[in-house]
Amino acid sequence: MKRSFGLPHFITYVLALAVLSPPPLGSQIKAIKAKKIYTVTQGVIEKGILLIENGKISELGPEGEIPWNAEVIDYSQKIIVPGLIEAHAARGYDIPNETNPLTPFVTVMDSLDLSHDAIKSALRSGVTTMNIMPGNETILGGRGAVIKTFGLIIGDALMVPDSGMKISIAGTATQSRIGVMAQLRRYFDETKEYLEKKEKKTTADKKEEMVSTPMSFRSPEYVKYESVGDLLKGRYGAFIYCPTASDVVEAQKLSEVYGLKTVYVLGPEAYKAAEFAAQKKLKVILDPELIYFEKDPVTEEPKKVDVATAFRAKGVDFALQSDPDKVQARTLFYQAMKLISCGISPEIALKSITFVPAQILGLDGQVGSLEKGKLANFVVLDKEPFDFSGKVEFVFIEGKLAYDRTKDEDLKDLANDKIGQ
Amino acid sequence: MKMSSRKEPILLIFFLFFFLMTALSWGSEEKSGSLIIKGAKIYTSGPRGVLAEASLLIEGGKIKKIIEGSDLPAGTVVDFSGKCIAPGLVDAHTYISGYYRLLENSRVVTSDLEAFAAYDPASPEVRTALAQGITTVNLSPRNENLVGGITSIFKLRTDSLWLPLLKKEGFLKVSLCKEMEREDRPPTSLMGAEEMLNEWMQKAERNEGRTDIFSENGIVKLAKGELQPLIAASNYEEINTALKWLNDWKKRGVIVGGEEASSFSDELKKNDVAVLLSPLLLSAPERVFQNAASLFRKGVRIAFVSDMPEGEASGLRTSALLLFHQGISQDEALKTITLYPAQILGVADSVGSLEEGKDADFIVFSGEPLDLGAKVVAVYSNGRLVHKQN
Amino acid sequence: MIKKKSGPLSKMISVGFTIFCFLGPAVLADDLTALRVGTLHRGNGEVLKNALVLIRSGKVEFVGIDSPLPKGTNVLEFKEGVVTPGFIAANAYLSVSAETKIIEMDLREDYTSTKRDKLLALNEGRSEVTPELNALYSIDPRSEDFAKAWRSGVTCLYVAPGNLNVFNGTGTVLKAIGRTPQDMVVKKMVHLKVTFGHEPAYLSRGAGFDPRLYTRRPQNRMGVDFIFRNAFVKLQNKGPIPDSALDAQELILRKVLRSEIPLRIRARSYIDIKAALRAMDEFGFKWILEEGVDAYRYLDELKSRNIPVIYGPVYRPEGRFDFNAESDYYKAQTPLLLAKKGILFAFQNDNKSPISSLRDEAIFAVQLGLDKVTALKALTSYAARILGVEDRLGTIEKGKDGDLLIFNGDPLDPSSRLEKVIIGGKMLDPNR
Amino acid sequence: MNSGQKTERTGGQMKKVIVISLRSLSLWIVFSLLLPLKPCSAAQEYILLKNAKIYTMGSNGILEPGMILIKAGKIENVGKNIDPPPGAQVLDLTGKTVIPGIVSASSSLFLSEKDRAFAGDENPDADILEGMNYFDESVPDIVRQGVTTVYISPVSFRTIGGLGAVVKLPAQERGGVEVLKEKAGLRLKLESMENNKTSSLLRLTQYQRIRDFFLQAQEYRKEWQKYEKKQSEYQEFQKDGSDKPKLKEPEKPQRDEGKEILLQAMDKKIPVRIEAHRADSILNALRLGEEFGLRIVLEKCEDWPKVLPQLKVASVSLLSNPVLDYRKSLLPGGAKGYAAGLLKAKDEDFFYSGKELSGDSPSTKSTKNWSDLGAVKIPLALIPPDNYPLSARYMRYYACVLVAQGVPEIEALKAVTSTPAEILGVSGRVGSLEEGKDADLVVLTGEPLNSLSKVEIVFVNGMKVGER
Repeated sequence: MKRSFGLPHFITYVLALAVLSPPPLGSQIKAIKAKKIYTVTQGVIEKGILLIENGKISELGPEGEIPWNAEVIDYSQKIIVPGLIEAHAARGYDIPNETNPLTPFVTVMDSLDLSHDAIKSALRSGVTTMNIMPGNETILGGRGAVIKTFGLIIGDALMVPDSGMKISIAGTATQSRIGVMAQLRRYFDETKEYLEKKEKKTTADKKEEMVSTPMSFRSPEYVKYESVGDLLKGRYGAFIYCPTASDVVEAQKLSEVYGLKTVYVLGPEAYKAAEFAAQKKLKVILDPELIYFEKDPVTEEPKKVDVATAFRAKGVDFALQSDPDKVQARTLFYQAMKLISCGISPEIALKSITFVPAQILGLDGQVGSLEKGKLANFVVLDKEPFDFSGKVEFVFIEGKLAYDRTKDEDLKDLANDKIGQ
Repeated sequence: MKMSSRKEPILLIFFLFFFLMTALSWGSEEKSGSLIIKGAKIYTSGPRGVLAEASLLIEGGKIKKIIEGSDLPAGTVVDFSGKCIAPGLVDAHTYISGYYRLLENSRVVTSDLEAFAAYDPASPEVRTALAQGITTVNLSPRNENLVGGITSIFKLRTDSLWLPLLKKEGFLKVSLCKEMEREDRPPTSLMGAEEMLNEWMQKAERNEGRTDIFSENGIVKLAKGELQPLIAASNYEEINTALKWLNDWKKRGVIVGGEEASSFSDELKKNDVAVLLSPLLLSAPERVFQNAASLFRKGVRIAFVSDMPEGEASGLRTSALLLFHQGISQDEALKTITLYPAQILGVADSVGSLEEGKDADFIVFSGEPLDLGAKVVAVYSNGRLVHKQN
Repeated sequence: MIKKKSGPLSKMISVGFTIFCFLGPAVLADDLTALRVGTLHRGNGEVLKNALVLIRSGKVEFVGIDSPLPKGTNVLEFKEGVVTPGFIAANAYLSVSAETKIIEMDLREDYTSTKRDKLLALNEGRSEVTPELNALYSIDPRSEDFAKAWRSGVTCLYVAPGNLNVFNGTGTVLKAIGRTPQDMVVKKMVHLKVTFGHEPAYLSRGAGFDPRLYTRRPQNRMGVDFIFRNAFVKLQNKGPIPDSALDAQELILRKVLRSEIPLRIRARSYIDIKAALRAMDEFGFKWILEEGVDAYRYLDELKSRNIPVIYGPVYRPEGRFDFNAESDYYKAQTPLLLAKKGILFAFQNDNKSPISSLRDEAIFAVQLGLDKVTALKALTSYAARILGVEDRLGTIEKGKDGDLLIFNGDPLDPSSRLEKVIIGGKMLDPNR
Repeated sequence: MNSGQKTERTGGQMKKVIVISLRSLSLWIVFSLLLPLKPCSAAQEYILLKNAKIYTMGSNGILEPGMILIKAGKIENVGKNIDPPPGAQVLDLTGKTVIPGIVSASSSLFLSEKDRAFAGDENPDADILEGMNYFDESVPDIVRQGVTTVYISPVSFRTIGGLGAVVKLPAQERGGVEVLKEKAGLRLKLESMENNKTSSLLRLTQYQRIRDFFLQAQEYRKEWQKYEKKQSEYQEFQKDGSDKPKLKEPEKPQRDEGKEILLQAMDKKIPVRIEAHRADSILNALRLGEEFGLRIVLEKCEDWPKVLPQLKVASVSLLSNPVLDYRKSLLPGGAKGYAAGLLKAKDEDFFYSGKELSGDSPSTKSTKNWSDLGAVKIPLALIPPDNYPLSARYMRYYACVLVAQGVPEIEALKAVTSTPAEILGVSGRVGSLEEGKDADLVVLTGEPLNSLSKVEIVFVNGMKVGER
């Protein structure tokens, strides 16, 4: 068990943010010429120009005059799309799951390794924002964090310290959903009582004109309940992992009872709940496995299900996940191409790896599309977005060049041309 | 040589015992002179079909005559008017009374073992079986061995220890099913099992009969064709392998298990391979019932078995009932637990149906034989009352 | 459940399956299928535009631009369609049995023990020299993996016993669809599968097997190598006795020495590849390198002895601990290097990547610089040549099997969809 | 005191109470979303069934011939002669019989394999409704056999299984689950199948474990009572003047849902369903019942004949099955093992069962005569013999077997209709054909307990669901 309390760390991180983040770029303006700019929300700009100031997009539009003091970068042969967003990624650290089923107090920030291959390869494939989450096995898995895929110290890369609580109602090898739900309800109720008690205490202290003594970080109660308390207060939402369709229904009921802001991390089998998701307007993240084989109950004959199309048919907006362990789902771009192969329009596909995940993470004000005032996170491609022979050439995060294919040592290593020549 | 010398005294004792028992039972046979079972609806399972109002004339444990109408000869009359009579059930594959004695763990191939050695007439399971109307069984070695041993076909009795064997050597039990694949000893896989079987057969052919150097007589008999294999195979691939093996060695055989046999109904029909279906459980999914039904419709010879004590003794009637609900006539459904198993076991000349000259094994039901609500009023074996409703 | 009530027969598994196999447009009534397609990759590099394909009774009758058609033949138009030969999995990892299909698992049984790993079940533990085995009859065509295979364009696969013995047995080339495995057979006794390296030794340490009752001999690479050579040496010592005097095992080994049956040696690390090369020099058999992770280190040797390579999986997750990786360092570029050297190669999947991802493997290779033409060849004609079935499969030519795939775009582009699969002239819809 | 306690639930719990009470409704909603219901027009107008032999398992006895008038899913009228109201849809069922929809007092429908194996432990408030797999494919099969109401039980090896619920089977092909009663029973397990083989020590520990649960619950109740007393004193003190010495507000004890459930069980609000097989376990169950004043419902308990006198004095109801025989479970892989073709024989199986299977096994010695139960007036309801969802399908056949064992037909029929309804506490709506009850009925081709007769039509809430 690692160090195990949230708030003090959060504070230290905030301090770190303040201290360690480099001084603002000041007046320096970058102007980027591009052949095409895919602003997911405002259509496509041919021969566009992108002005960046203080890491934000200050101007965006078709070719016009460029301020004299701007540093001009010419990508007029290249395509620009917003930085991709991974709405749920259980990687970037060593072990995704705690052995103890109830560990709401842990946070991935303690174990996050920004030099991890997973994060590197994410950046290589154009991901600029990642929501790192605990794995799917633990019931209350702990809190996740949204990071930029750039920077070596957490303070540098951190975007949202507590992006959400990871909950899994799938059940473990020896526990079914019934037991899990009971455990969750119990934990939540206890937390509620804890909150009340705390409330009463503070008010009582006020009444007694005493100096209200805040609960110590070290007190076991604090450790046990504080983070879930924040969840119930709505400081952050829940990411509930639902492998099957009926899990979705239960998770929705649970969130209703306790008023959680829930994002549903689905398994492939959950496609049956598409209509339910549409009715209840659920925020869903699809499983990396976009094609699901299941057996017909009557004839035992396997049938193929396009999970994405099932949800599209009901008009549900979804975010995609990638899984670097699987060749058929290794990057977000690849997943998007799979979508297109299922007959979904490229626009939707692009949206589901940029804007929708941003909405799900509640960051659509900052990232997810290229608009004036948003962060300048974008990917420079040499070909059209979903041309699979195309490459991610450069990745910019907050206006800074984060990735340059020509300087990518690991890639050279991975695909080594020297041997055999 | 020395083996036989070891055998002699045992054989002697066995013969003495056998003789004694025979004498006893003959005595008891004599007592029941000519018996008349009066006025009942009789499901003969034979050519005469269902007789609305008939009586059975029984002499010396055999059916002398089936009389329709009311003029009855003299004799002790038992009146069952208003009841239904069906032939005694034939259970073509069971471990009754000897489940744990029927498995020899020391070797994988134990083709010499004879199943009836494990039979215990005093076991309560025998009573349970008789109470369900099972009068003839084929006691089989278990599935854990590749070659389990030789099955024995005999009548169930509680009243005497004498074992009325219909066939001392029924089939040679060969197993290709999951139980046989063990990880702590070869064969660990289906293909390995088949290969191993082939090796044994080749060995047997090379030095057939010479028991001093080759002890597996069962396999020798199999190779000579004196015995037929009873192959336990329930999954698709197992049945496929079984069929292939039978073809390779040009043998006729019987498959027991057959959960997915319907995938091969054509081949089974063509090669005239009978299938002994493990009992249809009430908790089984529809397709298991359909499997049985389609086999039947395709004209494959099928029969249901009870697999006691793994299955229930009542499994036979339940299975037949479920077959009936698949749209097959009650008479035919009944035959899958009376006549057809008897035919498959090759004992149809004495049991399996109610005809002149056959053994007087029959059940008296208070209602239709396949109605689970019907009570078993009485069960007769060789014309003797072996179970009576209390 | 109105559907369910449509007569019990139609509900039968097998019948349902066969019916399903024969589903297709009414054109199949007279078994002539005529296709007019936008682009046609013949599989040997040739590309035809706006081509016409005629398939009669399962065989390709005509490929070309135009030919006289019998009256009333309606030609299926695929204007945008791109046609390739059916993909061939030169080595397929599948679970070959449909699992837990009889009744729900018994609650009293241990949860996992009821689900049996068929990959392991295809390993015969009796001896480490079992060349006479072949897995054909332990295959259940209704297994999900076959469905996955043809639905993802793999119309033909090579299925062999597992790889936990030194001599595992001979492999078979199967079509991906059929009622029984016998119907699916394209060619039997294709290769004799041999495993070098740690796998045969691995299980002898009692994993899965109970060491008290049953132990196996090889404990390490040397042991494996010894058993391998010993088998041949014993045979050679027997001298020139007639085949009839040999038993099944020896017969197969002799055929190997006569190079009638090539060996397929599964060797990952360069040590094993070296051992295989040495053995080849000693006994002079033909062999094929399977999975050769370190193949790139022996390009010249492989080329000079023209040994084909079945490489895969191309994609291995970065920074993940891969148990099977005996080689410390692999090159995703290997296909490219093999292609540059002009070595015959094909792709394969393994137990980590499903059979349905074979195309994705090829695409990955292309993204790392392999040219599409070669990649497509490796999926089709090369694989056919390695398996020795090039007379029937691998390319679209007159007289060959009518195994076609119809994509709605570039077959090696992940965003293009597999529209139709034609196996033996029967048109199937892979998306249902 | 429970009610007193409910009044001061925290807001969240209040909310929860409401939501739970609305759960059945919400489930309806869920399903109306998941799968659009068939037009309910059939349920709106009158349906008249006539000329059928009707087994109303209630006051009217057997009507031959009889008539049933259905309106809006309810039974409007049952009688010998009813003149059809205008616009009524009349079904002539000459030669057919009608029985109430069959009630299965236990089943593992709607449960995934895992839920069937490992329903929660340590938490009596584990609620089966939260484990339901709404997309269960086997439901239509079961409805077509005439089973319309089931008790979903958290079947598990665990000592404390959790809460079960009574559910009306869907009127649609899939979904449409209507919850008749939630918290319909708390499942305990005094001995899992395996324990027959093990020493009696394990059975004892299990018994003690359950006992401890209840003892703790009693402690918990005391704690709360003390608190409430203190609280009231404190309130008093708050009211009158403040010249007395200060009285501190008492500390509120930790609320525990699980214990709450146990308390409700001890107040006989929730029946306790105990699975016991051997005679000694059954006696243990009865002892528990006495000690904590529980409403005991015994599941399985094959050895009831040996403890008949004890059962008579203790007022329990019995859920059993004529084809149950727990010795089967001693075989490797259990009774289904062979059929499932999945078992691998394990050595320990051989060790134990050698003796267990020999003749002197308890259940073989005692010959069961099921009619004895009727004699001593112990309410008997039939349950499926095993944990497979589909085995709830043939409840009727189990009743048939009961008849074959010598129980009079009508009694046997009760055991699958009215009696289970009473035991489950839903007899107000299902289990018999009487005015005002749900129109769940099964039309058969012949006598209900002749297993050769087939199910023709099944009505649920006045809507045709299964029809041949």
